[in-house]
Amino acid sequence: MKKTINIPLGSQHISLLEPVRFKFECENEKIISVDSDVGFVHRGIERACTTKFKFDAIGYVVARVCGLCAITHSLSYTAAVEKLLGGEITKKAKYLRILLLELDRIHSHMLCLSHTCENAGFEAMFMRIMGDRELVMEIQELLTGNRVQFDYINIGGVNRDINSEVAKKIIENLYEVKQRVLGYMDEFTNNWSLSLKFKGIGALSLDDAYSFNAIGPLARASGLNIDVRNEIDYLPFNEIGFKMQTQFEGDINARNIVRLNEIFNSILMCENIVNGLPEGEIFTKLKGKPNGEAIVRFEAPRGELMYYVKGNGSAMLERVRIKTPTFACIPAFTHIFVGENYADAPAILASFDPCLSCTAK
Amino acid sequence: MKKIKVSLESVREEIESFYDYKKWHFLTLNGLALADNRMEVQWIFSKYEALDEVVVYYAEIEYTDIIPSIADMIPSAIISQREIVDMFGVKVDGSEKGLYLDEDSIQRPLSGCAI
Amino acid sequence: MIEILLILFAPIIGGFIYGFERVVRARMQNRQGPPLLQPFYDMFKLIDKQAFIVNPYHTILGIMHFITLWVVVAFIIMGQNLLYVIFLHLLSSIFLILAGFSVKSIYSHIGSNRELLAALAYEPILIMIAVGFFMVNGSFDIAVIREHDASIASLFLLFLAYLMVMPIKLKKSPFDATEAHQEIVGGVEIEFSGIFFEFLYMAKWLEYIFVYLLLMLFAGDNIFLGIGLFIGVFLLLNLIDNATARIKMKHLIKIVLSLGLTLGMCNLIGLAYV
Amino acid sequence: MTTYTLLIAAPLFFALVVMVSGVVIRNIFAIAFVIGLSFLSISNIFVFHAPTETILPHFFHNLFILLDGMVLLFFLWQGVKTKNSLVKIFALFQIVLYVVVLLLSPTLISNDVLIDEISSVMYLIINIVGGIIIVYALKYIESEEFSRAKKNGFIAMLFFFLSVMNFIVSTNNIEIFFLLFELTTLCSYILIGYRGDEMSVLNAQKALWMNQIGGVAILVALIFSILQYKTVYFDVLIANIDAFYLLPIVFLAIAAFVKGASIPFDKWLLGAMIAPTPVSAILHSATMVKIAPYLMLKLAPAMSGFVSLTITLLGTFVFFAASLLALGKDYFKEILGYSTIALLGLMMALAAIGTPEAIVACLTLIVFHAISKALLFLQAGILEKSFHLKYVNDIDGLINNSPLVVFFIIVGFASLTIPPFGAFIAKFMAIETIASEIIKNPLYVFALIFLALGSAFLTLLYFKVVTKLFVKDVETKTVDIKISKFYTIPSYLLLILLVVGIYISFELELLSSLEIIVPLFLVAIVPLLFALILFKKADRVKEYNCGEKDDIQLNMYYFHMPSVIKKDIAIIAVVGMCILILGVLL
Amino acid sequence: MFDLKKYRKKSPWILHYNAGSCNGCDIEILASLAPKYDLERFGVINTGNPKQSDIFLVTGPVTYRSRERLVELYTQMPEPKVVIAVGSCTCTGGVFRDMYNVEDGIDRYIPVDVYIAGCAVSPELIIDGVVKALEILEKKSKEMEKALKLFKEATSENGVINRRNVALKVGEVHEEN
Amino acid sequence: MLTSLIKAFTNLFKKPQTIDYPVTPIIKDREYRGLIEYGEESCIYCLKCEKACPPGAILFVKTETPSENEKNKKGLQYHYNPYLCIYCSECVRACPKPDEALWQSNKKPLPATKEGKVNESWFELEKLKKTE
Ligand code: NFV
Ligand code: SF4
Ligand code: SF4
Ligand code: SF4
Repeated sequence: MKKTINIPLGSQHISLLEPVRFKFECENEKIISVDSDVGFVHRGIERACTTKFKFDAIGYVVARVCGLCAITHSLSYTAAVEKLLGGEITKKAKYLRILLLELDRIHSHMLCLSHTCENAGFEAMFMRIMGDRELVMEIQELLTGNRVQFDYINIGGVNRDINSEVAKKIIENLYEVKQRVLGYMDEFTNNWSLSLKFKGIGALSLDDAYSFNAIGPLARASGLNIDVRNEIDYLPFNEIGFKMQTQFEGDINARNIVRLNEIFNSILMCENIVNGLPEGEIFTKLKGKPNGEAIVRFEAPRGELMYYVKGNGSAMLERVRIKTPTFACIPAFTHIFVGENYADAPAILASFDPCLSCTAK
Repeated sequence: MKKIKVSLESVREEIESFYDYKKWHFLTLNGLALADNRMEVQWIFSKYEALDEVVVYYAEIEYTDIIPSIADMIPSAIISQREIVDMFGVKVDGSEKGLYLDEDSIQRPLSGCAI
Repeated sequence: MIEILLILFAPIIGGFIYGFERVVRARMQNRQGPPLLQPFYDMFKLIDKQAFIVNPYHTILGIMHFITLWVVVAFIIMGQNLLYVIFLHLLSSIFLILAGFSVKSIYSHIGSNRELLAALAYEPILIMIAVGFFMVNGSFDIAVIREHDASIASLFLLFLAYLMVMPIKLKKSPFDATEAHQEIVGGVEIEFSGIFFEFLYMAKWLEYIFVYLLLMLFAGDNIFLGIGLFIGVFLLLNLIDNATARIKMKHLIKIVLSLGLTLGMCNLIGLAYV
Repeated sequence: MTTYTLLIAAPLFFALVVMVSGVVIRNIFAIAFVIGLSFLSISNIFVFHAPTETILPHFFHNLFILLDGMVLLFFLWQGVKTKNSLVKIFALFQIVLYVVVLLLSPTLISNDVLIDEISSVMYLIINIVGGIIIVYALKYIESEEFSRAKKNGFIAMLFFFLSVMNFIVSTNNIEIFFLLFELTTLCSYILIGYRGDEMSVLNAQKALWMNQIGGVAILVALIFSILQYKTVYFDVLIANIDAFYLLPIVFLAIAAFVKGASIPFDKWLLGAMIAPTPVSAILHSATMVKIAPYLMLKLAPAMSGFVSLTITLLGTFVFFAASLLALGKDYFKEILGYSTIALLGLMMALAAIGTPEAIVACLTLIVFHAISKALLFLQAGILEKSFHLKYVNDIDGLINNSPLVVFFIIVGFASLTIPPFGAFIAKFMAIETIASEIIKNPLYVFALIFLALGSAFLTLLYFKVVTKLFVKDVETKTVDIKISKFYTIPSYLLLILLVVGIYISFELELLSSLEIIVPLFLVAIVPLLFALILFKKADRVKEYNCGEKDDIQLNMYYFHMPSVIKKDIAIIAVVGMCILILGVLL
Repeated sequence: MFDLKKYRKKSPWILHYNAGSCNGCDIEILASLAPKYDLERFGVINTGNPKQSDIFLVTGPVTYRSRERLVELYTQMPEPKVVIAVGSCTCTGGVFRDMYNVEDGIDRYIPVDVYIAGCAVSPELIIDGVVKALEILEKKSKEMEKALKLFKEATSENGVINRRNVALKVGEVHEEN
Repeated sequence: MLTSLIKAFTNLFKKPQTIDYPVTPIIKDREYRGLIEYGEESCIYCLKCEKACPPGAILFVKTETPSENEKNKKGLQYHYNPYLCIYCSECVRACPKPDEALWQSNKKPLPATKEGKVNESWFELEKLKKTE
């Protein structure tokens, strides 16, 4: 006698931003097994990078892998090509790149937090965070001319300079954001209904985090010290006050706290950058065609992003391999779902902050 | 980036002896189309909390070869394996097709001989 | 005469309350919000739309839910037996639940299941409230209750229990797991469309009337207290709606049933001794 | 000859007739007999003016003692034969007690037969509903694989059962009552074990020993009664009752609890499911378990204060607990069984309260419960025979195959839950009585809570079944499956009874007319609309499934009842009964 | 006369489907529901349920996996309805034009009423588009929308509209042309 | 929870954050990356922009009536599809005469309707281009 229900979540579902398909097999509402399908957004960018676009345009194409971490994608690609071309970019360009990277992280984390809240049925919090997120969007728009797809990074540097007016605005807005985020911190730790929804739900133990190779906030919430910003040296993260944020419970709440702490850290970094921005050019022309292979990793908002680029000295590349954080975490996701309640599934899913367009490329 | 060449038969043993799940983490499985119907498979690892220590195990294979699965050692490899099956049309132990591609889309797009 | 008018216009008044609530909710979320008449715009639009049906039973049961709810409201306005009204209201929920079960749609099914469990949580409390009124006023008749003094003081614990029932009925957080848009896309109402959804939409307005009319009973013959209660509770509900997340069915039942029954029991025992 | 003698004697004769004839003739006879019995019981109502009282001749008493001895010895023999020690022990125990009773000769003599309003109502249920079930059984038993004689014996047994039941509700003598009580036990033992396979025999034995506890309780009550009040008659006992010596009443009440299969004695009624469905139907609706509330009603005037309260609490607790336990079940008949237990608990609680309103509520519940349960069990039988379904999880989309059965099932469940049907009226009145009782004694609050929770659980329970019936896809075609007339006509008859019941409750003004008409209209309009509006023209689309198109698997939530809960409930019930006895003793 | 049509404009409920976009436009749709732009003041509710929506917001060039879902959702929407293609890649394919797993824009599959350009579109553009769509919605009839060139004829058996499996495969398209 | 309650309550009496778009249109920031604009007179028809554009939103197609620019030897006509453009401004960076021949304005692209034939007309152009 079958007693299980199959509950689909996706591909179109109001709690999802992107098409992904989970099929939960549930006893009552308890999930006993999960079936996932993540390939809805596959567009074939990896191949297009080697057949359709020249290497200098790819920076803009890979940005369209994902709108949320567009900057990380173009940055990783650019860094890989710069590695192949040799040559050094100016310090100011590096700082500006970090600035945008961290701004992107702030807005992406805020989106994730608000979305988690909405999926937990807390509409007011969603509206609140989304409203405050506009502050970040505003400075991003000032800085790059667009709210989402920045197209800011170019091989050899960045596209736009920052002027003192914008710098002032950034400092102001970030201060404001910081105050608001302090408020969220209070809400996430003290709200009774949120703790029913978040505490102890969707937990990943440290050992599982190791064996599933979890990365990003997912891993850091379980106490696994992995943050690529700590492991690379092409950008001077350590100079400007980067600190790893970890929690130990591994549940939704821990992930949220990690994200909130990272927002604080990112705000600090941004302020440091704007205050101590070195003088200099923002763009250095790099000559030549990429030749050889390079692996570049960056910390995207969701974790480690890896680019493998192989060129053969012509304008067309031989291979661009994008390994995105969500992609690597999918096995961990399905593992976490088992044993949870279906009523929690949307919130758990949102707390992973999955990005399927990154996953499927 | 350190590249270590392995053969398909020995790759499981090499990885087993090298991989400590608390020290290393598996980045991804990468494929690369080479000339004359061959491809290169790379298993990429990186070390936790070390400055850019990336180790790449690679093997050159034919498209008809069967790549051994490492999903029992590294559960997260399963998804990369499915991807490489989809993208290159090679066979990986225990990984079926259909992560991204439908029946009627172009098959094995990244291999030299997409259809 | 005025009763008949009230009965006829009950859904419209409910619509106003609903529309007002949407504005208030938007304002609480720092937004401008829709116009006050938005529910009626929605209504006219829904009437105009093409209506899909899944199967006839589903549709008919949905309509019956609306009609029964209207009858319930009419019974309250006419001052019938309170206990009876509560059971009749259960009948209206039953129609809705059956409608949800009658389609082969998973979300509708889950919604119905949850609706059923929620009914399990609030029915006993409503019955206890009715008994409380009986003990204070000596009658189950709403007309009699309306003529007596405000009983909110002697039924204060039951009033608190009723405050927990209200969000369930009005689908407000933290007790809105039956609708749960983010999980089950509205639950029972998911397969309704066009004019048939309209009935469900209006049933929601009637639910507002039902809930607030019951609330007003606590004020007895004191109209000003009644209006004060209405405004106060309306604000309170919306504030809480904006300060809590949706909790799970499991917790809902546990909290509402245990807390509500204890409160009700204390109150009734207290009444018996006084 | 008075009607009651006919009512008692005629079925005995029918049983003999039915025994010997072939199928067609048997059926014709049986139907004729059933019609006759029904008319008799109805005419009894109209003839009835004042309570009939009769003192039976001495010869009958001796006959009864002889019969009693035989029955008890039969039980003992069965116990020895099947090596069931419990059966043996209780049989022996009863024999000893019975001898004691016979030795103590009572002094106060009264009528052996006393027929009052309650009996007349019981006649109606027993004969009409029971008769309808017999008609149904005629066809049902044909589809089983037994010898001709055994099949006829089955029908005969049912008639015999009716006779015993008719007698039991007419008697006033507790000794005779004991005999008849044992006879019903015997009947149920035979009927439950009818199939003769291992499970049936086991369950029959279970029924046997559990029901014998009731016998023991009656005998104990008899002894106390004779010792204190020097009588074996209900009316004398009740008239002379001393508020400080209620032991006989309490033990009789316990006997009622046993017959009513209240927790912790619920096992036997559930075990009875193994028997052919008409047996379950007749046990649950018209006969056997109805002895329990009947007995309570008889005792009601004698109860007061503590006893009344405890029994009310126990009854409502059983109502609550049984409906809770039922949630964990999947087997259709088992669900019905638990709901019977629950409602019996409620009936007994109502009887124990004993106010006129409560008694009316109790009677209404008895009547309507009989009709609804019979209706539902008949459907269960149809499901088993025509669709080969037993579990509620499997009756997916039955409406596509047989709208009629679905209609009956829904009416059956609806008549147990929603206004304006009798079960609802009873529940409604129960709450009202308990509410007015709380003012006197706040402990009744618990009864109220049990009642409120229990009725919510019951609603939930009924949905467990109803849910699955409706499911209809956009694409599924309806395929009508033919059902035999023998199955549908009894159901129709029961449906008519329901309507009559509503009419009567309307006449009696149990609820105001508005309160009956409006919901009746609302409920009745639905099937009408089903029939009339088919929305032929409306556009149809697939159900929303997140844009996907694979198959959906639906199920009602199920409730896993850990065995701890079962144990706890049983313990609470036992403790309650102990408190009852101890409290009276002190 | 009391014209119901004019109320369509006042209560547009939206359904959002991501047919393979990069997320950029999706988060902007979310942002336009958030306080600063607050689409709800036009009466917009994000229902997430095709059966109750009037406006279909689609983002992304249609990937192969999304095609059938797109069509399915589209057919489940009651008339009158409008479809808005949000973002450059939805209108024409954008950067993804000619990639192997996408079709260039959703108007290969469903009739699009409003195209909003931008990569990513900003919330103001979305509001512009929705306002435009409302004008179109008001004029629409309740006729079932005509099949596109990439549709096979929708089959309809006894009242059940069945447009499943009606999107042609890519190869078939070329054969037809 | 208390902070949320208070926040909600104070918000009730505050002016909402919502901007009144589109009733009072907001003027986009000067730096907004909007539509690409083309100055025909200054163009030297080097076609660098066409090559640089990732999605191919700029096309120079031969026409019968070319403009009177002596640099335009092949008789080309500039076409730009805002519905294909991803506003990356790569074309402007590639153009030898930025700000004169090609520049990025801060104008918002307008929503098009079915009548606009966004795709069909562009397909024609692409076909023309291919057949050249
Ligand atoms: N997964 C992912 Fe991304 C991030 N962060 C990645 O590179 O979002 Ni769309
Ligand atoms: S238009 Fe641009 S930003 Fe929007 S979804 Fe498409 S690629 Fe992403
Ligand atoms: S902005 Fe980018 S996409 Fe648009 S025309 Fe220029 S290069 Fe092409
Ligand atoms: S790159 Fe500039 S000058 Fe050259 S064709 Fe384009 S617009 Fe003209």
